[in-house]
Amino acid sequence: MTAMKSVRFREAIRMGMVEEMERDDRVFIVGEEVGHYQGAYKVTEGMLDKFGPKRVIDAPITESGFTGISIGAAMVGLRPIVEYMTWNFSAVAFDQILNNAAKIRQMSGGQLHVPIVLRAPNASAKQVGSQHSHAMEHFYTHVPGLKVVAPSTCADAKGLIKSAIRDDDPVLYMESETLYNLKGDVPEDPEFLVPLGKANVVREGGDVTIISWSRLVHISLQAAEQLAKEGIDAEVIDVRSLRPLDEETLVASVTKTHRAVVAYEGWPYGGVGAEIVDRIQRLAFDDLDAPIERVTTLDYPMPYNAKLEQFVIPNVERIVGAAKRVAYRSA
Amino acid sequence: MTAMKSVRFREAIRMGMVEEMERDDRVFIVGEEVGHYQGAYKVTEGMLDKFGPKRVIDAPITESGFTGISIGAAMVGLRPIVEYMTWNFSAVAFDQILNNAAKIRQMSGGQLHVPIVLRAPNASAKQVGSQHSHAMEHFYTHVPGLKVVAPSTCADAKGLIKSAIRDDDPVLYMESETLYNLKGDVPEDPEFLVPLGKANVVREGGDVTIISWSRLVHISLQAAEQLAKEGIDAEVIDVRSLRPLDEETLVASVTKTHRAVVAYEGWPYGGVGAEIVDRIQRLAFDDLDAPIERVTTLDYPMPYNAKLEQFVIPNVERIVGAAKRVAYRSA
Amino acid sequence: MKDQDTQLGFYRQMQVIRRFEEEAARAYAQGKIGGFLHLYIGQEAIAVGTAAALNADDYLITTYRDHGHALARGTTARAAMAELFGKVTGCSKGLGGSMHFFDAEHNMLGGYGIVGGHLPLAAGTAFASKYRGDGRVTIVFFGDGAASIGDCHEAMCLAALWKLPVVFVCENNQYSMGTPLSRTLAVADVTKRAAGYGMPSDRFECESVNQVIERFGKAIKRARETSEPSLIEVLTYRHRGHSMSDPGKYRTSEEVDEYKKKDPLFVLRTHLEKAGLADKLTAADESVEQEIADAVKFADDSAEPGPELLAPTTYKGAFAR
Amino acid sequence: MKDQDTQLGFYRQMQVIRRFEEEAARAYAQGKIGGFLHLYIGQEAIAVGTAAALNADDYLITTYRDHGHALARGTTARAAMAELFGKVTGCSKGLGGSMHFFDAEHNMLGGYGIVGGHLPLAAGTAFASKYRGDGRVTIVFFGDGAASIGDCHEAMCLAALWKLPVVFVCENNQYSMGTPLSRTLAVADVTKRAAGYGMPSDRFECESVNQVIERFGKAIKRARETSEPSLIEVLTYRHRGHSMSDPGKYRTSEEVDEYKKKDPLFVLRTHLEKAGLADKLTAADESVEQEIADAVKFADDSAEPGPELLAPTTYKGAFAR
Ligand SMILES: Cc1ncc(C[n+]2csc(CCOP(=O)(O)OP(=O)(O)O)c2C)c(N)n1
Ligand SMILES: Cc1ncc(C[n+]2csc(CCOP(=O)(O)OP(=O)(O)O)c2C)c(N)n1
Ligand SMILES: [Mg+2]
Ligand SMILES: [Mg+2]
Repeated sequence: MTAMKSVRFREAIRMGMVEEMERDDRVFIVGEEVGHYQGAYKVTEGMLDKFGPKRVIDAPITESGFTGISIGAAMVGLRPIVEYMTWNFSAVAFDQILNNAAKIRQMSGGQLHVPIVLRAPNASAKQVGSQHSHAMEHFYTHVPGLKVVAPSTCADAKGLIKSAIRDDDPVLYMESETLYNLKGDVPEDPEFLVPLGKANVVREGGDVTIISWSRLVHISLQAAEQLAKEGIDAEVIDVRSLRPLDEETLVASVTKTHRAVVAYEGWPYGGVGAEIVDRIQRLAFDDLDAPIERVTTLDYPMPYNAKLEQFVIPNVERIVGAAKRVAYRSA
Repeated sequence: MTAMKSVRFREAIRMGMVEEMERDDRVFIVGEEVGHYQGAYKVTEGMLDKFGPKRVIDAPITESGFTGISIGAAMVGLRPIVEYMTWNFSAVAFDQILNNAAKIRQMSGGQLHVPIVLRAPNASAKQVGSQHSHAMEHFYTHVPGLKVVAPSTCADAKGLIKSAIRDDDPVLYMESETLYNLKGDVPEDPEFLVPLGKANVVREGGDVTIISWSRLVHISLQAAEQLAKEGIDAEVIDVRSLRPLDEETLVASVTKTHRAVVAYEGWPYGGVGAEIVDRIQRLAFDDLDAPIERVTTLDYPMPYNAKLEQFVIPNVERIVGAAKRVAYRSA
Repeated sequence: MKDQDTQLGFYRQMQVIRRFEEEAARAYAQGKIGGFLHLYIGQEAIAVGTAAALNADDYLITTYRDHGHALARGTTARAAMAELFGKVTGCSKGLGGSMHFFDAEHNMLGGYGIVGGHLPLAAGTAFASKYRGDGRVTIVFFGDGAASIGDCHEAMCLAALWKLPVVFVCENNQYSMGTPLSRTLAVADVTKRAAGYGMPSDRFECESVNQVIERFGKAIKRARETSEPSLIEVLTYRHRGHSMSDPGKYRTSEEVDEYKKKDPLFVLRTHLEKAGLADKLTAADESVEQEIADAVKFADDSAEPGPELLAPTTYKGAFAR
Repeated sequence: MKDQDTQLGFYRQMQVIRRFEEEAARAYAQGKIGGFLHLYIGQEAIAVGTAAALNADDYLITTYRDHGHALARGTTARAAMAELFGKVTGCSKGLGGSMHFFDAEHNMLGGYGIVGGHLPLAAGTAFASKYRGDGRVTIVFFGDGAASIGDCHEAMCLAALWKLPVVFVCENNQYSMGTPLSRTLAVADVTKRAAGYGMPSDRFECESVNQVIERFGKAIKRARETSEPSLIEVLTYRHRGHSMSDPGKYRTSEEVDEYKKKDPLFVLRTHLEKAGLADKLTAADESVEQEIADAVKFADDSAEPGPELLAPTTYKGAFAR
């Protein structure tokens, strides 16, 4: 039987990184405050002591620069982990990610490749406002050459970071500040891996499928509880891997429930949610009994005021409402 | 009757800019090679002579810098037009567009706003390869605070650039190098404006709706001709304005044809195409007789080889194929 | 030292900022303020000197560490505190928060959260001034941690090339979050960059408001008269952590105490006391207490912004997404 | 001048690049090459000197103006021409094209199309060398037009701070597209930036391969021995327009002629002729003609890459989008 350990989400990520750094000395981590400060959100706590400044590297505020450096290092065989203080700051490194990380394998005719992991907290935290609340997966999933994952549980956090580090292509790993304190059991086995590209049915149900990832999985589960009280049996799917996307699991569920709601953080126009809608309507058209609804962040920049922030981000009520509508239990 | 003039697409854009610069001396244009060189693609030819170096400004290669400068100038009342040599290079200015252009109105509680136009050729040209072929609308349409347009005809090119310049919010205007030589009639009336947010039904038909924009409108019209020969009567819609999106026109058409194909340049994951699919399945669910199909650039970075490039970008054949499938005329 | 009333005025302004932030820290602990809160305590002389050196219609742009600059420029303590409390009476209607103070009336054109991203904006407002010939100057502040980022470079390259009337001020408080300057920059002196941009520069340790007025004044004058940008580095110190969530463990208490002794607010107070102004100082302190208490009450009592504010601050007018 | 055979070798290498590109220009006019084609004609001495100054396992990274560096480093004219023709036998399998020459075997780690974006990559390969202690040096080239962009700054800041074994070379051909240096930079001398980064620098007008070997050699040695980065500016000139679509109207023919007289290839040829090597030069020229003709034929005859190459060059292994 696998030995399990109860840890917090941030520790689960750290365990995965530490195990991989122990296993493979080509792996290093670079980012602002990852070393001496022990991580802006303490994800890297203790790692500088353990691995020394050669492999745990504090960087100045130069996201484009250190992303590019890490891509360059990966091109010639190292396996960098880049921590952004939050994913928001990757916007200044956008060109490096789009034009170098994602393109070098093909531009070089396959001679080079870029085994790199970019990771950070993503989407809303609490009242961090307009410039610090972006759900960046909606930009990056668009790009062939990149993979994007967003775990919601401690075990997945560990298993996916390890798979990401072992992957030979760029993997963007999206955390949530709001989950860092979440507790959960993780396998201690250093060969425990969660494969990229596999969704997880976290609650079975027959009436409606709620599709979600990261923090919103927990909100969706709450919504499912509430729906259960109202006699609607929701299946909840944690997508986990946004690109590659496990369309088989999504389609199989909708084929059963005939109804779907996609609930996540991020603005409504385009993005991962629209992609999921497209796949389902295309691959399960005849099985759909209602239009698919999306529950997203409202189409505004993030306001600072706490109530407005709550108004803007998706919540249990809005998911319940959408689920009832697609189940034709309300208008 | 409105006097018309036959011009090329690049001249139509220029006419619009020149008229607005004559009308309003707060309007200026800045970009690489827009002045002395007369524009990398000659869109700004003659403008330096006409308006002088104060209003037609050659910039060094600093897209983030001159985008930010233009946003700053717009904050205090000027009305800048920024030309990128191509939209690809806006990737290094991504943060300025996302975090400043789109956010300042709201972050400031409505005290400031950013009347700015960002424009450039977009998407594939001919064999310009991996880093120079991006369809950038799929990133920018996601962002509330931005508007995005992409004309396909000379008249729209003129009418939309004028509306963009007069708009009080950031408008991203997307051209296509492949259309610059297209000829067409444009109204000479300096008050001729094409409003943002209005799609155009460019071919009426009852069997299937083909939704498209920019260069692909012309390809879609060719596809419609071919479909007509095979007895399928396609309606072709030129979306023109990607954000705001004229969902009424799209839904009205699909309500009539019961079938839709969305054809455009850009990768398949997410983006404008997925958004359009979502709106239609949501707003015209009961009218849809088949899954909506998308004809997009294939999910690879753009290869240099000419045949592979043609293989990867959407073409008449693929649109015809998709239209037939949604019309259940083939598998 | 210039006339005593002026000095007393500076003292009061600094004290307003200091006490405002101390109360903000308390309100933060009480949960009345959320998100990030970056205090300016220790750096106040810079904001007060800047405001005195500028004309009222000059533009100012800064980072997320923006309370001091807004207050010095004329934003009321009420509007500032209400913003922190997320109230509609706040200077950004409660939509911006601590990092995004805006006060167009006082030409405080914003606090920005992306390191470096606001420097091109400042070159842009200066560009507009030159374009219009309105004689205004823009001053922009950034931290020592921002000196290595691309936008800082691009803004300076363009300002120098196009001769824009902007003064770039690096408020070097010697740390970017937990990282001392020596681990962010290969050179100890940020103004070494100036020659590479073809820009005049200045560098000094901030001791007093007067000194800030004089040194910034020269660069502001140069910008106004010859449309030449400058780079100034001011050595300063923040007494608190980077933000409320930072205990600041990376600094020794000796170091912090050393700087507290040199604190321009403390030094000025001591000086004015010795000059026999103890009573006036007490009166000033009292009026500051009242002003801040009033601001807190005002913020407490104010209404929150409603959802109806969101659409019209995203786009002008009606809009279908 | 070093021994004559060596010089003759340099001559031949330069001549290969020159003739390669002249034939590429012709093929472009014939429609055999598409997209952008940026010629290096006039700058060949830099590529040849660089290749001679480097060890075979040192890394080289450059811009879209990359044919010269690839050929000098060891990419065959066949593989280079085939790449331009978009053939699967090309150095990037016909997927990269003119702007994206890659030849991992010869440690030519790519030509890149986004101005400035490749400089951090070069700091990164140097980072890897330092990390592994493999003693390799990275050299990276950029144009005068790239000096103002953010990534150029960030790469230099980080290389200096972390002491990475990289040599940054600005090939200053005095124009970025149609814009002369005076309209892109507020300073005439790019190396003025070096002091601000705390980096040693060098600057010279490129006259000969020997000179490049010597001057670059010092910086390469410094990088290898003390892991110190350097910034070098080489003044040079491109005889042709920016790319094939640029008629280059912004320069006078006098200016171009002036530089053609100083063309290092022309100067070396004249020198070797005077030294009595006319016959050897003729022989070299003939062998170059054959090599280029063979390359064109090879490129013509080669197969195109098929669609089956696209998936495995996007991701490793099987992948569902
Ligand atoms: C591009 C970017 N990267 C990272 C951050 C996170 N961050 C906010 S402030 C800060 C430190 C800035 O230090 P400094 O520039 O010295 O200013 P100070 O806070 O000392 O006033 C960091 C890393 C950010 N806001 N923007
Ligand atoms: C970020 C970015 N902006 C614009 C361009 C378009 N562009 C390609 S090359 C070039 C000029 C570069 O000049 P320089 O750096 O001097 O190099 P040279 O071509 O002279 O070798 C420009 C503007 C680009 N490739 N990347
Ligand atoms: Mg600091
Ligand atoms: Mg050049």
